[in-house]
Amino acid sequence: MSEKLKKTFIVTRFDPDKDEVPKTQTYEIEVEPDWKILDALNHIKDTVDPTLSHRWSCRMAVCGSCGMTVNGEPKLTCKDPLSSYGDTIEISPLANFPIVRDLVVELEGFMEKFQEVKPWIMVAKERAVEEGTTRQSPEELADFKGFSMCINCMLCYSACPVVSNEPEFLGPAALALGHRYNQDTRDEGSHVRNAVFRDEGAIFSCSFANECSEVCPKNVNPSGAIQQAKLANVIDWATSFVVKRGEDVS
Amino acid sequence: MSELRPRVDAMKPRAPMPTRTADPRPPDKFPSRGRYPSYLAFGACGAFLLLSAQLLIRGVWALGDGEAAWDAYIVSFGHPVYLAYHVAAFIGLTWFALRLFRLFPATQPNRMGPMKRPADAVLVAGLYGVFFTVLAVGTLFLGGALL
Amino acid sequence: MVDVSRHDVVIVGGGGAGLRAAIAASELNPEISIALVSKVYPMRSHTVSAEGGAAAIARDDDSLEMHGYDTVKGSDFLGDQDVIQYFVEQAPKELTRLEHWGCPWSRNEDGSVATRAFGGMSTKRTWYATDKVGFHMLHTLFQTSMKFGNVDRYDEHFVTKLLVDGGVCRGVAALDIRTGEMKAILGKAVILTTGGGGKVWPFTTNGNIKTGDGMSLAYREGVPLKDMEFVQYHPTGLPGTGILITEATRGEGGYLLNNEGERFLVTRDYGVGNKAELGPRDMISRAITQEIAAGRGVEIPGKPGRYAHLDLRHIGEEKIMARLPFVRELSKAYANVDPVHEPIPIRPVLHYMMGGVDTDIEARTSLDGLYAAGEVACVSLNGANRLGSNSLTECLVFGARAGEHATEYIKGASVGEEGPFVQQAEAEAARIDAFRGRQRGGEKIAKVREDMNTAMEDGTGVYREQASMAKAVKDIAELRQRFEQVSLDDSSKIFNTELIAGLELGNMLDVAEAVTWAAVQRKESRGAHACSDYPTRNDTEYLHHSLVYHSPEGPRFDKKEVTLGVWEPEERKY
Amino acid sequence: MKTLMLKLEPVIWLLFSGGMMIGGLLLPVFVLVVALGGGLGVVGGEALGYDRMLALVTHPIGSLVVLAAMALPVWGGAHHLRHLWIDFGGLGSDSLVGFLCYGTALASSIAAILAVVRLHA
Ligand SMILES: Cc1cc2nc3c(=O)[nH]c(=O)nc-3n(C[C@H](O)[C@H](O)[C@H](O)COP(=O)(O)OP(=O)(O)OC[C@H]3O[C@@H](n4cnc5c(N)ncnc54)[C@H](O)[C@@H]3O)c2cc1C
Ligand code: SF4
Ligand code: F3S
Ligand code: FES
Repeated sequence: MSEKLKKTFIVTRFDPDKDEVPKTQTYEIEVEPDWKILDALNHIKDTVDPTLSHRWSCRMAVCGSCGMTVNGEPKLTCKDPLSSYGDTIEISPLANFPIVRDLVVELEGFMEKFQEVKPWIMVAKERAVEEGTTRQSPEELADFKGFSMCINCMLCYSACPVVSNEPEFLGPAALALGHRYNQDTRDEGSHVRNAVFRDEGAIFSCSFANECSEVCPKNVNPSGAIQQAKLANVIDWATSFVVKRGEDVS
Repeated sequence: MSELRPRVDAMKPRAPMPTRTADPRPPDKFPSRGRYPSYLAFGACGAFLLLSAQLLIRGVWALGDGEAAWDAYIVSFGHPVYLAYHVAAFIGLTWFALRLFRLFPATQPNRMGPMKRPADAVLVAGLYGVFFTVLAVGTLFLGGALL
Repeated sequence: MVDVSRHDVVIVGGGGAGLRAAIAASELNPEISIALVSKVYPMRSHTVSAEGGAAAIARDDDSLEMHGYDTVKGSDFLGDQDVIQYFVEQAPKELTRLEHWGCPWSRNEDGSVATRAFGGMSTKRTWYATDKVGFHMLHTLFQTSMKFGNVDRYDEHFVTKLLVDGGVCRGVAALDIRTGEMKAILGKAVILTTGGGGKVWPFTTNGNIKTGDGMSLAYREGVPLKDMEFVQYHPTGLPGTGILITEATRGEGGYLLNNEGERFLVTRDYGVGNKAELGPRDMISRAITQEIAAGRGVEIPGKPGRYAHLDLRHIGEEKIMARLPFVRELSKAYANVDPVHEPIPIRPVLHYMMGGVDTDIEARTSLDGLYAAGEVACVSLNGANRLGSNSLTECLVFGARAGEHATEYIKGASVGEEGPFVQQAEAEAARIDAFRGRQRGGEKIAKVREDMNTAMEDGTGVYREQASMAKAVKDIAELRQRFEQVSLDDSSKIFNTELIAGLELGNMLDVAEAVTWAAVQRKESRGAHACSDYPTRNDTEYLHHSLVYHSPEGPRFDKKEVTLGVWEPEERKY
Repeated sequence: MKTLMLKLEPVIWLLFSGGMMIGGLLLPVFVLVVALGGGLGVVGGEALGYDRMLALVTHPIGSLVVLAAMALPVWGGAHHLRHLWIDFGGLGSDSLVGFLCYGTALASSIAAILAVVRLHA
């Protein structure tokens, strides 16, 4: 067995029944050198303090539940190695979200925004199974594939300065996913989505801080998606005065 | 600007929350940490865009007013305040342009027309090339050394 | 007083099977109200982690007959052949539907959907979206489900009990994790799609949420669990974490090597014939285990245990990035190995439960009003050994079947007298409150869980012995006693994850009981159940499904016929 | 005001992004040669002389270039400044600040157009 290292974790605690505002608690534990931040939290929960609450499941960077703030940066804790930090590590909930308890944040705000971008294939007439699969070239697939990689981990929301201030802003992940469908050759709903994007503050309030793409653990590039979506939106908006559109897609 | 708080309703759902929550926190140490200063400085360079474009307008306006007005316009730039501003503006605008061009590739779709998008590094190099060419050729031309 | 809400169909679970069921029910009848209850937000469900692909015939050189035969043979003839026939017929339709809903399947140059080779499949019939198939399928299903106005989601609600009275199931009692309050969610039919229970074992590809809850829920209401002894060890898990490296690595041409750099599946006889690395999982896992036992395992400095090497280097960086980018990301992040330049150390890891809640071909259980689909169920598609990439498709085919059948069923059904069901939910609320309030100082959840993990690893590994299985039966019984003494440190109602872990531990002990009980009864080796004392298959005595029933006096064992009729059992040799 | 601003966001954004590109490319040249070079007297009187400049700016291409360099960057600047204000928590006064920023930009672009048109008249 490899030798043990000692590290200090300063963890945000918040119990809505007892605490007016969040406070911190310090744990000093022995860790394995190849642990991730999440391993340390689970170790604390299992052996030191079972009252610590945090979300996690897959521990392989794909379910998106374990986003937290580590030494100030939004991180996917199951992928973030302990070895990249010093002896003291601060762990707090994701910024920009109301805090439910300890490291658990309120996600419903995102779920509402996500619903608004209509993240599904919209068509005027549903294709029948008997027609078989749609043809889509590898290039057409590549046009949106990257944006479909979002695991809804919310790191981008936590890093974006506009999210902090503009409640109507749909935010990086929701917009990237909306754009993903607009870019899909199988979809016919871009006019409907663009109208949603054009709503007050929904997309144009993004000031291209680019923080979202910097922190995204899955290289979704939401900042790029948003800028592309804005340009597409302007074109869609301009042509909407010339061409009348039926909005009978669903 | 003591401590910037996000709006408490920033990511709050419209539906009522079933339990009491603590207010959202701002991104850690906004605006001084990590890449935030660079982003905010980029936004602040908007002031250079606005002011320098307005000074250019003043110049073209002076051209319309006649030779004396134009000469006075050029002479006015000899004032130390203008000189200081323009040194800052030149540095600011150049940095602004370079940051913009560095981020630019991400904003481009996967395909540009029939072409696949070149690698990001290639695009950035291209844009930097354009910037410095425009700067060099523009300077020589405007400065009278070309043509 | 518990909060009561009323729906027509209540679906427990928001993974592949649950979401597919919700969409099927909603499409069949947009008027009905559907509750989708899940202990995590649906997109966190463990379907998200599936990497390799989903099987359905797609090419001209393939046929329903071939997919059926491969599946039957893979199952070591314990799969029900009517179920398998239905499955292979529906499979292409289901994957096509998913294509129409936007799943980003990888494509051939001509724009058709690409397929790859998979273990035990005789041709390329595994549809894929690079190596994040479950992720893309789950997100496609979840996002598609959002367009149906009649699906009411109960996210982060933990179902603790089925509401059953007079022999019918008419809803669930669910703990709202956020508030700590119990809710009675009533409906005329309930569909269980809660996934498997890999967390019963210590070294597993499964995530934290895979605790076999649905199996336990049904088991406690007297519904039998079927074929629980058959648990699949996947040949290639990363050291330490057990994170899966998909079989698609071998589908794309990867080799398995021992410490001498030898492709032992080719050079030695492990029964996989010229399929080599593309043999079925049970056989390959045994081969690796034997290589390690014979002293030909690979050592990793600083890590206990021995491994084999999965070598992808000859595939080349370009193809790895095009087909297996996630494998590269995982290997780098969790094993510190870049497969482009180094072989990946791996060993067999617990992956999948072939067994589960006994259902018929309509996804119905023996309890009126209760359906089950997906990994929680045992519709007998997989028999004694599942073929990789059949189970994602299974979630779609039988998730849809359950959703449709339940929608038909409720036409003639009513909740009836609500009182008894609500009372049960109230009693359940009291039980949970008592559990949460248990004095400190008793057994620790984490400790009991760890001991259960050890017992299961010792008793039900890749190879099993009668003696060790019998010991596991005893150990689990003892652990159940200890579980009664468990106490919590966290008495808060709000987002109490210790409470959830405690409830999950109770469920896992039910699953562990059924697995060990079924395992000791099967005195033969078939598929994933490799019993050292009885090394061969015994069709005269054991060509039957096993059923375990819960009873207050302890588990009761029974048998069920295997449906044959198309393919005759024969020796399983590749 | 706010409603109008939001209605016109697509246009404003287009002017803004165009303004960033054009301003970033062209304004440094102007600042370097005319403002600094002229101000310090390092660029010869001939080069920045009235006749040459008039000829340049009234040339069709020159007119277009100089118009772009004046009318677009003001939008780039205005939009940036408004967002900077929001980043520091100023969404509450967005109507006023937006009015000031975009009002300035609009007035400046009109002035820019007039300045060029006047030369051709
Ligand atoms: C790492 C990995 C890779 C895999 N790769 C493949 C592959 O390539 N091909 C293939 O065919 N198969 C693969 N499998 C198997 C396949 O992914 C699973 O069998 C399948 O996804 C199970 O789906 P499900 O819908 O049944 O359950 P899950 O996706 O596990 O969903 C279970 C749902 O039930 C909910 N739930 C559970 N308990 C409760 C409760 N008490 N109360 C409320 N809700 C509850 C959960 O919240 C969740 O939403 C893989 C499995 C793993 C672990
Ligand atoms: S865009 Fe990236 S950071 Fe944002 S939620 Fe998706 S995966 Fe996470
Ligand atoms: S960080 Fe925010 S401002 Fe835009 S580019 Fe990303 S959403
Ligand atoms: S635990 Fe799933 S992403 Fe970290």
